[in-house]
Amino acid sequence: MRFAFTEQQLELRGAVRQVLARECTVADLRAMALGDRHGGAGRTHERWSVLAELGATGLLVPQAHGGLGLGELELVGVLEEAGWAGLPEPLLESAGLAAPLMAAADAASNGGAGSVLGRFLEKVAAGEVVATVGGIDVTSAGLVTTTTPSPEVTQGTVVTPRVTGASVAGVALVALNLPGAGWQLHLVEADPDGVTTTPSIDPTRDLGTLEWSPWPHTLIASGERAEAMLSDLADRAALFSAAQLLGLTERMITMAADYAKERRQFGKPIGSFQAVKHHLANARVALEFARPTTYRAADSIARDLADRSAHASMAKAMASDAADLAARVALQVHGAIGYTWECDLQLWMKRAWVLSAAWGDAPTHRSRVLSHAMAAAAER
Amino acid sequence: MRFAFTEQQLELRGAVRQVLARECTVADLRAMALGDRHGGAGRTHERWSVLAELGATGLLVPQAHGGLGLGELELVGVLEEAGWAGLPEPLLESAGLAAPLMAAADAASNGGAGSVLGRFLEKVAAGEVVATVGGIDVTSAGLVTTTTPSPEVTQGTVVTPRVTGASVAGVALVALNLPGAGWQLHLVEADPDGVTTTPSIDPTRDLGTLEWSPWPHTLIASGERAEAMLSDLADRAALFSAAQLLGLTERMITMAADYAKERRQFGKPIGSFQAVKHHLANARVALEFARPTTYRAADSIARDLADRSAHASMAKAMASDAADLAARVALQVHGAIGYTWECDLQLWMKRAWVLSAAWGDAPTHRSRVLSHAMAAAAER
Amino acid sequence: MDLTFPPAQEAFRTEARAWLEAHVPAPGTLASLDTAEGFEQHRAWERTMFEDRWSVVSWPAQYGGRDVGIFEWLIFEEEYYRAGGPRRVSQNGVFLLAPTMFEHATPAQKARYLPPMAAGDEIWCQGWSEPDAGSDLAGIRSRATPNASGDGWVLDGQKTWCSRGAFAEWCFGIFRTDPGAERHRGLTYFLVPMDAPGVTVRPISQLDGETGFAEVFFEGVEVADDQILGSVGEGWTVAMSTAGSERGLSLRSPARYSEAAGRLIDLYAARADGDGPQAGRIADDVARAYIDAEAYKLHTYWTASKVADGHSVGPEASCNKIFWSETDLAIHTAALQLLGPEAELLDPDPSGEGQAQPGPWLDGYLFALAGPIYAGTNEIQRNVVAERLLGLPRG
Amino acid sequence: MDLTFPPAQEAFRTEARAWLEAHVPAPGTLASLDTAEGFEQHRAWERTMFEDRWSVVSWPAQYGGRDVGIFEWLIFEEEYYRAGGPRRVSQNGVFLLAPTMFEHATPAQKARYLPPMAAGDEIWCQGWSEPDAGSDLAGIRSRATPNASGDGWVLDGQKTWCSRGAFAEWCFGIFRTDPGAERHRGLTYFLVPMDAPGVTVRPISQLDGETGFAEVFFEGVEVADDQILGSVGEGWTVAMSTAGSERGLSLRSPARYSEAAGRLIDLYAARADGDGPQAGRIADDVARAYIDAEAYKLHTYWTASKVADGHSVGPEASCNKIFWSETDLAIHTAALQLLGPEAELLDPDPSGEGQAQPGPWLDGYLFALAGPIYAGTNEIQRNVVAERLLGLPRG
Repeated sequence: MRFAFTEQQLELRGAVRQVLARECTVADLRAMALGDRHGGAGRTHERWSVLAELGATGLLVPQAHGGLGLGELELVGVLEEAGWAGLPEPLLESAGLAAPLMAAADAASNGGAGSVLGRFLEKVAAGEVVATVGGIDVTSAGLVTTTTPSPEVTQGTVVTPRVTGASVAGVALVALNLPGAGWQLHLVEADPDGVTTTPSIDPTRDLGTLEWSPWPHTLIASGERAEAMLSDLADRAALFSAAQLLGLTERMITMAADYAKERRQFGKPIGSFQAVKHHLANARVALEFARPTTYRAADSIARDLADRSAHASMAKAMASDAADLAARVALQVHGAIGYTWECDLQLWMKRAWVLSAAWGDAPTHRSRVLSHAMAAAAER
Repeated sequence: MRFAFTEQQLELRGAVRQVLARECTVADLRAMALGDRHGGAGRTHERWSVLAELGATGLLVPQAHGGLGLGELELVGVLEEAGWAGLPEPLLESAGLAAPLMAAADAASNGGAGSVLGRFLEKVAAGEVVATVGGIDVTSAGLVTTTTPSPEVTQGTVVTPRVTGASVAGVALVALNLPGAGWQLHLVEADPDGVTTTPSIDPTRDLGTLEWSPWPHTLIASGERAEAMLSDLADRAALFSAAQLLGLTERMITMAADYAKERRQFGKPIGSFQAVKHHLANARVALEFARPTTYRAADSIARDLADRSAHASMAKAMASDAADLAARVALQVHGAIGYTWECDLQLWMKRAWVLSAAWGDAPTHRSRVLSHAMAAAAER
Repeated sequence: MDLTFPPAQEAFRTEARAWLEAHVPAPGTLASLDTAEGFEQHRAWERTMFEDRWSVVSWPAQYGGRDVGIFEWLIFEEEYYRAGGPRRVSQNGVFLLAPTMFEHATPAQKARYLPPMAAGDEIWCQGWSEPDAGSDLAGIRSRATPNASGDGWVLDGQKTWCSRGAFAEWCFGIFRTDPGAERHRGLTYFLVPMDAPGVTVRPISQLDGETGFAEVFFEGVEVADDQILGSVGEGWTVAMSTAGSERGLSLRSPARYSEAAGRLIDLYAARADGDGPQAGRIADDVARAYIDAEAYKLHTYWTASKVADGHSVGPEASCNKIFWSETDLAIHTAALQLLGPEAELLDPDPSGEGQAQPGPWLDGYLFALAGPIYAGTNEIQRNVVAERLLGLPRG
Repeated sequence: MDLTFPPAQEAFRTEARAWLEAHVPAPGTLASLDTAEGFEQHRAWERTMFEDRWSVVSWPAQYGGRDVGIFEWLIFEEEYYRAGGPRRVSQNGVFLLAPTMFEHATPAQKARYLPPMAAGDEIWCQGWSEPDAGSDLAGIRSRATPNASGDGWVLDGQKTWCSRGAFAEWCFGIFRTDPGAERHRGLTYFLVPMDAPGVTVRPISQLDGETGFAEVFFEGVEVADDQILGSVGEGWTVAMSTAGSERGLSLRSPARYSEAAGRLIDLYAARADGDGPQAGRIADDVARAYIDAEAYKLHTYWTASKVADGHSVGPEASCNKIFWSETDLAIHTAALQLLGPEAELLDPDPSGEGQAQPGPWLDGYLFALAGPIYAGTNEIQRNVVAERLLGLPRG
């Protein structure tokens, strides 16, 4: 029993923090938010390269495919830093979701470096190709696909909305659930013509709709095997978005606390008023307890424990709530300033709103936890 | 359009307030709470008599039966005062629920002063007999009976738990829902041997289990007619418990505010700390908006409007929430003192807990409101 | 107690509804009023209303109103939201400045300022807050000094968070006329044309990137004595009567919340998956928001009846701001929860055919987020409730 | 990171579980520990535990413990709650005073006080608060003056909210030894026998009518120098190390919340009507309470690992009190909501055969209600979090 990170884990995280402090500045985020997609994309490329140098892009990729072959605990620390820095690139989707699923599919197909999957995996690990996922969403009733097949689909065009990182991704793992035929998971190569950008409230979010065609050679899993992989993906999505939310939450609390020390009203810093203190303390407490819940979920997924889904859901529920509370509190503490485009808070706040709702919001995950707890109780 | 009480309504309420300030003192309540049921009952009798003199016991009873023949708006004011004073007697049940149902049953049976119902009604109005109701509870799915028939029941013994005022009531209207036979409403005369006292967390609450036998002559309504009467009863129960909760809430807030002005910590009254102010302000705001919601419900029931049930549910939901919040806040403001038997707060707080949960708690009533709103929206 | 409207008021409602149905621009017709184009479109709409005497129904007829009572005003507001009427670009003037003018302005000032305000010819912005005087308005530093000839004043300083400030013609605000006086004393209420020499406007972009408000800089701005509202040194008292209307009854008609709550029910019906604990969780939030909107309406009717009976609004009004701002946020938060991962989309989801769309809810949410902040943060409001209604000592 | 227990700890768990299953009194066997009869019954239970060295597992063997580490202590607590062990009448001594003694007491004091504390022969109550020093402990007025012969002290004053005070043998508390010193200074930590001449106890009845705490009056109570813990004038520092353990890790093992959360799930399964929005609403509250209990457990393990690694607990511990007290309240509030109108019943409902019963939940609720109040109100705790963790300025 030792519930703590290793020195190596903390060092990796520290390295990511250092790099992002340099490569992911508020000015970079502002340039991106102002629609300077070109400049933004330029920085995107640089940022992605330095993250790849650190091994972050291939953190979960087996060493045989050029990755670090590390585990979920390491990535959780990295993604907390991504949240803190407001990293706009789809590291969560590429390194946290697509890469391990591709590796699993590759292993299942007895692939190896020579296979299509294996080749992509190497590029993803090396940071040459960004990967993403799409077509899947989490509800309290279970997983649903967001991919809409056209009525006559077998080889026709299908539409997958709200894919994160769509404009930079070179490859996407996309789920669909065909009436009658069940779940399928496809590996879709990038086609810039097939992407329509979808404006999000978060101006640094790269969201798009994919139009693509399922072919036999794009299919990497179907039926129960696809379902099991998607269930794994949902657990990881809950865990890793929880991790990123922790970083966002800490940053918002820090911003608000800094502002509260500086801003004076009624002759003293507003941070000396109890109302401000208690707002911020509540957010800080929520963060404090969301953290170990998230770390435990990382361990459970890393060890593939039977309770891993419930543990991931607890993490997402707590981290989403903490982030929502921190966003609301930070805005209230900033007052009118926080309501402006010029205030940096907005960049983190909007990101928090979006990520809190993504991959199942807090009530969704709580209902998953409750179902799990009731089933466990029934077995006792 | 005039959403305000009349002078007469305010005068009646004022008179009740004056009388209760004299007849329902904290010392009286304490004596009762300490188990001085005998002394308590003595005061109960006096209190009931003065309430009867004011007409409160027969407020909704037609003048032909010796009542005031007034409406729900008047009784709401009276019950707010009952809440403020912490009145332990079942005025809500007797004057607010049993009496109007008896009057309705009497009218439906073309009774008159000579009938059994009519004779009881006169005694209830005059304060000679206390009436109560039992066997019915409100859930989000609808009304359920709490009366448990023994398996072979047709003329056997039935058990009705948790009847308020059981030890002082001379007559009770009791619902049961027989498998196959549907709803029935019975008028049961008091039988002291048939009552078992049930200790409640609220030490001034007179709760008991009735054992009684349904006979053809006790049956006053069955089937759809009984169901309609019970639905009416549920609306009234929601409304009148909301009214009493308003009074309890105001009293708890007042107690806590008074204490916060007096009690000093860190060199000043605790009421000057923002945390205390904001706790109490939140409770005060909740009370402020629960009030007109309750008054509107009274008007809707008085006019028998189509939306009366939804309006009553809104009132109960808001008043229950306001009371729960006020109880929690008042306790927190009082600190350890509030946790003692010696602090008067406990008498109102326990009453608030109980009444907030009775006749459908806030979520129950909110779900009723939502069903109503959805049905109305579907009709648009 | 009578919660029905008499025939005359019902007739007023019918007339308003018919006019609005015939005239309200179709949804999406007008650009945002926080853009130059949208500002002028909204001004045109104010003129259209004014021409048929619907822009300021509660004002005396001589200034363009219909001289109707408080219930008619509430009815008009209900119908306005029901019809989906555009946001009122003249709101600061009509709802904040005008009530103050009716109380404090000279006849000449009323004649000068009210008709063009009602017609939308002169749009007003508010010069209230300063960078160091937000919730603490008494900390105002912008100053007015007598001019050399002694027949007017010179304004210097900076105001901020001036809603509509980017495009408005006029500004009202308070300036310090007695630099020796402390906090609430020595302030004076001025009316300033935005095109006066020395006035500089710097628009501020909001969360959504639009310029809903502005900073306004005053450098040696000359104003005449008749641009003072009330007396010199009485600015705080005059201003508080405006702040009172901002926080109290007149600004915040319940119609916005009732209308949004109705749409929330529709959204719930369209979007809730109906079974499972998650739907239940959202159901409770939806029901609570709906009930709160109803309670706010009832409370407003309650207060309006007091006013109609000749009583004053009373200190209970200090509860209003907290309640409507939280209700607004609760309605929109519940809606976004129902929209789930689609809530973030700025444009309608092409796949969401016929269903309630996220766009307007997101706009409404951003708008609602400001509620607990402006017009005195809710923290300040809670202090006020605790001190005025419960008699707790000042901190 | 390794969240599994090694074989030695699992063996410890197995041993504890077996012993507890064999020895824990059946539910309802012991009267409430806030009655004279129940107090002695609970004392006897402490003795039973002590005899087999289960009363103070984390203490050194010489004082009756097993000298086990922090994880074994957490394991024992989990097993204790799992087995439905009685409330610990010796809690104030074992969990509050003992950690302070291990840090500040002389060897002679440890030898004198710890063994009878572990055996339940001497039960301690806490003399912390005073009528005018509740959350503001620095406002202590009870004083200790040197006695005439200069070889001891005389205590005068009043303490209140002394848990177990009605029946305890000993009291620990702080008294002002330097009347000229302000607030935190000049306080000294004393150990006082409750049967000393001049000590008067007035029991205080709680919400449930039982005498969970007492006022204790000191009039010319003579104590010797060796009844001082730490040095004269250092009482605040010594006391804060106890307050720290009250608020931090050692008192509040997660086992109570985990156990109650498990029962809450059972109650939900037995009582929720399963469909409809109401069940959903309660479901979300139940799930939230359950998750919070789990989070508190994980956080405790996290902190315990820091301690086991030789680090200090850190200022993050100031979050603990707020979280466990609100979690406890959330668990019990959800349970009462599930019980609905039956929640008020003090005795089991005769009709509720085989179903989870309200009685224990109501007791637990009353107990939980005190959580946000004692050991420093949660308002004070929030100040501490804001000041220590976020660096906000003192008010």
